[in-house]
Amino acid sequence: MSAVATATLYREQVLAHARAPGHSTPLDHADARATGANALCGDHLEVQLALTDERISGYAFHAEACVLVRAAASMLGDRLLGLDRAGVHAMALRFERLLQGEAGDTDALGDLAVFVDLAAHPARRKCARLPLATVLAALAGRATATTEEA
Amino acid sequence: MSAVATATLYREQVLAHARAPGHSTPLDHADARATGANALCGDHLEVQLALTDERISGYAFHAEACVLVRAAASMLGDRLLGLDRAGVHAMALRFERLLQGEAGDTDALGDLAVFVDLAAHPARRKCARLPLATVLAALAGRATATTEEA
Amino acid sequence: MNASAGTPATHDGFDVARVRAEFPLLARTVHDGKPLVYLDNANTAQKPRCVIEAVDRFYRERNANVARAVHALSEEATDLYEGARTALARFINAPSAQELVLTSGTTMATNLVAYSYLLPRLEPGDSVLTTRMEHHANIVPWQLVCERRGARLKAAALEANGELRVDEFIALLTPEVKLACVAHVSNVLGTVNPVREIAAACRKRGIPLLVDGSQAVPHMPVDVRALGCDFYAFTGHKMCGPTGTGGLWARRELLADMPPFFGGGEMIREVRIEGSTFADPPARFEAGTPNIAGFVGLAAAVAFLESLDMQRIAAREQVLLDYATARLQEVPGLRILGSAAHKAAVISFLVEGAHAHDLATLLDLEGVAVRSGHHCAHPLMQFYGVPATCRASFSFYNTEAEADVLVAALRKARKLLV
Amino acid sequence: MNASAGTPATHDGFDVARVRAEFPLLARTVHDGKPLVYLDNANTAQKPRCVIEAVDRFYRERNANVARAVHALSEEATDLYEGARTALARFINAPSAQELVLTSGTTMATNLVAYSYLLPRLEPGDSVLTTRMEHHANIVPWQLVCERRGARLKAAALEANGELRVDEFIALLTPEVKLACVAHVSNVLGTVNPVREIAAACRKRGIPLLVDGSQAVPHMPVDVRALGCDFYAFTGHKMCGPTGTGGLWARRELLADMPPFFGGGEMIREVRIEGSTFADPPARFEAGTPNIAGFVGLAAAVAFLESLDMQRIAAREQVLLDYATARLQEVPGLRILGSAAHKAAVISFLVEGAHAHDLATLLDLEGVAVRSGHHCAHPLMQFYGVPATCRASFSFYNTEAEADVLVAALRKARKLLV
Ligand SMILES: Cc1ncc(COP(=O)(O)O)c(C=O)c1O
Ligand SMILES: Cc1ncc(COP(=O)(O)O)c(C=O)c1O
Repeated sequence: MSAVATATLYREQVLAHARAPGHSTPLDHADARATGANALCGDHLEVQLALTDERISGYAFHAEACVLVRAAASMLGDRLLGLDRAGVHAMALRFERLLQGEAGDTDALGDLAVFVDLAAHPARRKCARLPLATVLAALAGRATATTEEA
Repeated sequence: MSAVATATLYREQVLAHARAPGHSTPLDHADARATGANALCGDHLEVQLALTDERISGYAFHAEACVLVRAAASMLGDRLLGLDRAGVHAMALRFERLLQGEAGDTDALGDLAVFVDLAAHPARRKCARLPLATVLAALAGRATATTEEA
Repeated sequence: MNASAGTPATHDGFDVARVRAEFPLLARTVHDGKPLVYLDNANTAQKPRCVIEAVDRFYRERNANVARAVHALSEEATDLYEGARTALARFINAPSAQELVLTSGTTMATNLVAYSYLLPRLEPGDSVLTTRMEHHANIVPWQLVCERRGARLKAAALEANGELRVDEFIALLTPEVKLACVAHVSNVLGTVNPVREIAAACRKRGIPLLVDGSQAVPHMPVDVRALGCDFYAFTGHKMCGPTGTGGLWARRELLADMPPFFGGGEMIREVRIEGSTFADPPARFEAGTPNIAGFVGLAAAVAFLESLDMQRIAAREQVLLDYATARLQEVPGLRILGSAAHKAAVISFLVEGAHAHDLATLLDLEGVAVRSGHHCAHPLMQFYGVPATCRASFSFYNTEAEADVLVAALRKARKLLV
Repeated sequence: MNASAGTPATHDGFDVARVRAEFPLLARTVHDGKPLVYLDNANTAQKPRCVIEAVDRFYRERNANVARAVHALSEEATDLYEGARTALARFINAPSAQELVLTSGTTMATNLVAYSYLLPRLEPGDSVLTTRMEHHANIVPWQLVCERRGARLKAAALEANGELRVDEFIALLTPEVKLACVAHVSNVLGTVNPVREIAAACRKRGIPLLVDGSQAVPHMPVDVRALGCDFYAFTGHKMCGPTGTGGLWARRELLADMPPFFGGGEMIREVRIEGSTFADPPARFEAGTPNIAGFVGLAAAVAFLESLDMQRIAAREQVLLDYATARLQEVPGLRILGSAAHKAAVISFLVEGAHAHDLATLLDLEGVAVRSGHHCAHPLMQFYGVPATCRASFSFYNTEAEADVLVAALRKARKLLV
């Protein structure tokens, strides 16, 4: 476990997203929605998606959750527009590699790349994973998602 | 565990009793009998008693068992005659103290006093105990005795 | 902050510095050289040198299986293992070491009671009584067997301050209750339950009482005879002993009536393919090779705790509790859950506007180890309507200075999060 | 005789002296300074320095509970614990670490299958198939659940030489058999059973096969995929690991269908007093705080065995077996039970006119530790019509010189007893 990685876990970039998250205004009309919940943590997240030609054209979330869930949900919103299901899947795979500490193409992840710090914090990875998992659930027509016992 | 105590466990006195046990001729008439068995060891012992006025007037045994059982059964026979149930009980208590390594009045135990060596050998105490336990069972009208899980 | 971990003061006649020196792990640092402030003792305790060395020495000098072979090594190992049983039985003042079943922990102890005592006695319509403040190990085993029998689990409610509503518990002791269960000390709230009073009420109604002593045995003198309960479960790793150890004390009559649970070596008398006969308790419930080295270490832990004196441990921890409680209450927005009159040194808290996991992670960055989450006590979280709390749990080796580090770290975290 | 224990020779490219130097206990003496000749390895194995130190170091540097807290120490402990699961899974070539339930040993593993897999599937008239050569841990659990369901335990017979009558085993795989069970290696006879052939026959009939690998994992390469079985149970203390550790590998589909067994922490998803939901395997079957330090030590044992190479361990032990067998056969009146073509280094024997316990005690006086008795295998003793045997069981760290000490001590004992 690297001390530096941990110390930067709550860097200003993360805290700023958590304090004033983007994408928090509910959509007028949602084509898909899902609830993400990590019962052991007590994290709760609701996600709405608008879809145009099977591509994401709108995204909003509401979270009662820790800083990492809130920040990840906000950062995620900045990268989703225009992606179809395969695109979100590819992003999730890239994000997973990042969480495991593998170097790689992080440009496509935008601000989410900050979660490379979680390579040193396995117990908190499920928090950062929850928003993407919930979006994937919504796209797959599932009502709920969890990232506990991953 | 004292090395001396262990080294003397199979002393000549014990081996002699085991090789040529006394009291091994079956009684013509037995007033009481019982079987002692330690299943985990594979020790098997049959005991016959003749009683006169509730005192032991005859004793014989047959054993398929280890040296310690056979020797103890033989030595025991030399001390039983004339004892009533209370007397055998008292003897059993004295023998138990001996096995625990407590000094005390060992005269009444005769050759059995040699088993003081078992104070250092808890795993084999059940062997030396079996004959007395079987005699007590016979006196109490019970058919079987065991000294495992003591 | 660096001086905090090793405060060399003598407190209440308790030489904390000397005691701390016995625990190698307490000298550790985490993240960037921060001295570790270990306040997760209700989760698991650190081990004194004598325990670590007892395990180490066993493997170097005595290792053998128990109760199976007649060679010298095996006799030595058996003596050590049975010696641990005797020491533990004495430690909780059990009438006989033969009434103590050695288990892998509290969880195995409660499950043994569930499957071997309760299941054969439970009929449709029966119930089991527990409380809202229990650890899952004192809830889920009863649910699993109740479900199989069409029986029901009931739970007595709490006061807002985290005390058990004893009157309600007693009122719920109706004739269909086949077993009553209660924690001696709550692992979340610190509440010390009035076990004697509860046991007397159970006895009057002929209902056996199981006490979960996981959080009591490490922190106060425990006397199962004086308590008057019927089963008492505890776990070794919370009382400075090795992982994978623990015990179930039960009245002789109850054990004698319980059928075997696990099948295997040591618990049998004779095995035939057509059927087997079983050993007397406690062997009947100890199938297979036990955690021998673990129990040798646990015996050393008992000796260590006895040398410190459980009365003095309890008194010292009360001082720490009072100090930490007062300091924490100075933190703005901080709310402590649980303020029972009789309380052990376990403090669960929430900070307005901050999520428990974020707090725990930020405390960790300052070297402070606390637990956050539901603490294996969902029904208690539901009672308070919160998803999770932070919990600082103290041991006799903690210091006031460590409580100060906790408070300073909390203030810093609050500044970031709120 | 004194030189015997530390023979500094290199055997078959296996540097026994160097290997022995890793095991502190092998330097011990017993009674009157006699060098210990430890031939009770089938009972429990000695521990190399690296295992002892891994446990020691865990308590000094890393001790925390797992999977519960977010602080640094807990993350480190969780990594070590899950790392052990991964190492063990790889060691037996399991397809996934998630298919490996960590248990306190083989006994807990077979009982888990009995209560969680078998019991819910068993109906009156069903049966379970085992063999005459099994350890009680692979007999009694099946009896206990069969009895509850009106089902029956069947046992396949043996040849006089201690080989399983595989044709009979397969003939007994009739449709009412709900589980078949066999030891990979017999703990009394050393017989290595043809598990692949048996597994193929079971698979053809859709009957799941449990293999008791207690005596195989420490002594030969094990590949559960190649074996083709469905459950594989093993125990840590026989493979140079700490007491209180072991595992159950099971196919994912089987685990997924098994209801929870022990209730408690870690195995739940959500708990309400009205009912609970449960975690996925393997967590579902690991209620409570596990033997964390034990598994950290077991991971070190796996690394140690891998560094020696299981193929070479097996080859070295075959050389020892052949040597010891030949030497023992020179002892007048000595009869070896078990002469399977495929046999591990376990030798059970009888000496005409001498009781097994007397032999064992007299061997012990010469420093030789063997086990005498029924070896937790009553039905096998009944098959041979003997109450008990002596058993010398070898490990890769034993030497030919130690076999010589055994034989010399036997001759001396015979002179006294016969
Ligand atoms: C073949 C076999 N199966 C099962 C066991 C039981 O293992 P444990 O006592 O570690 O549970 C043993 C050893 O005692 C054994 O040799
Ligand atoms: C009150 C209480 N009961 C039961 C347990 C379970 O103990 P273990 O996990 O050692 O079985 C714990 C601790 O985790 C506890 O705090």
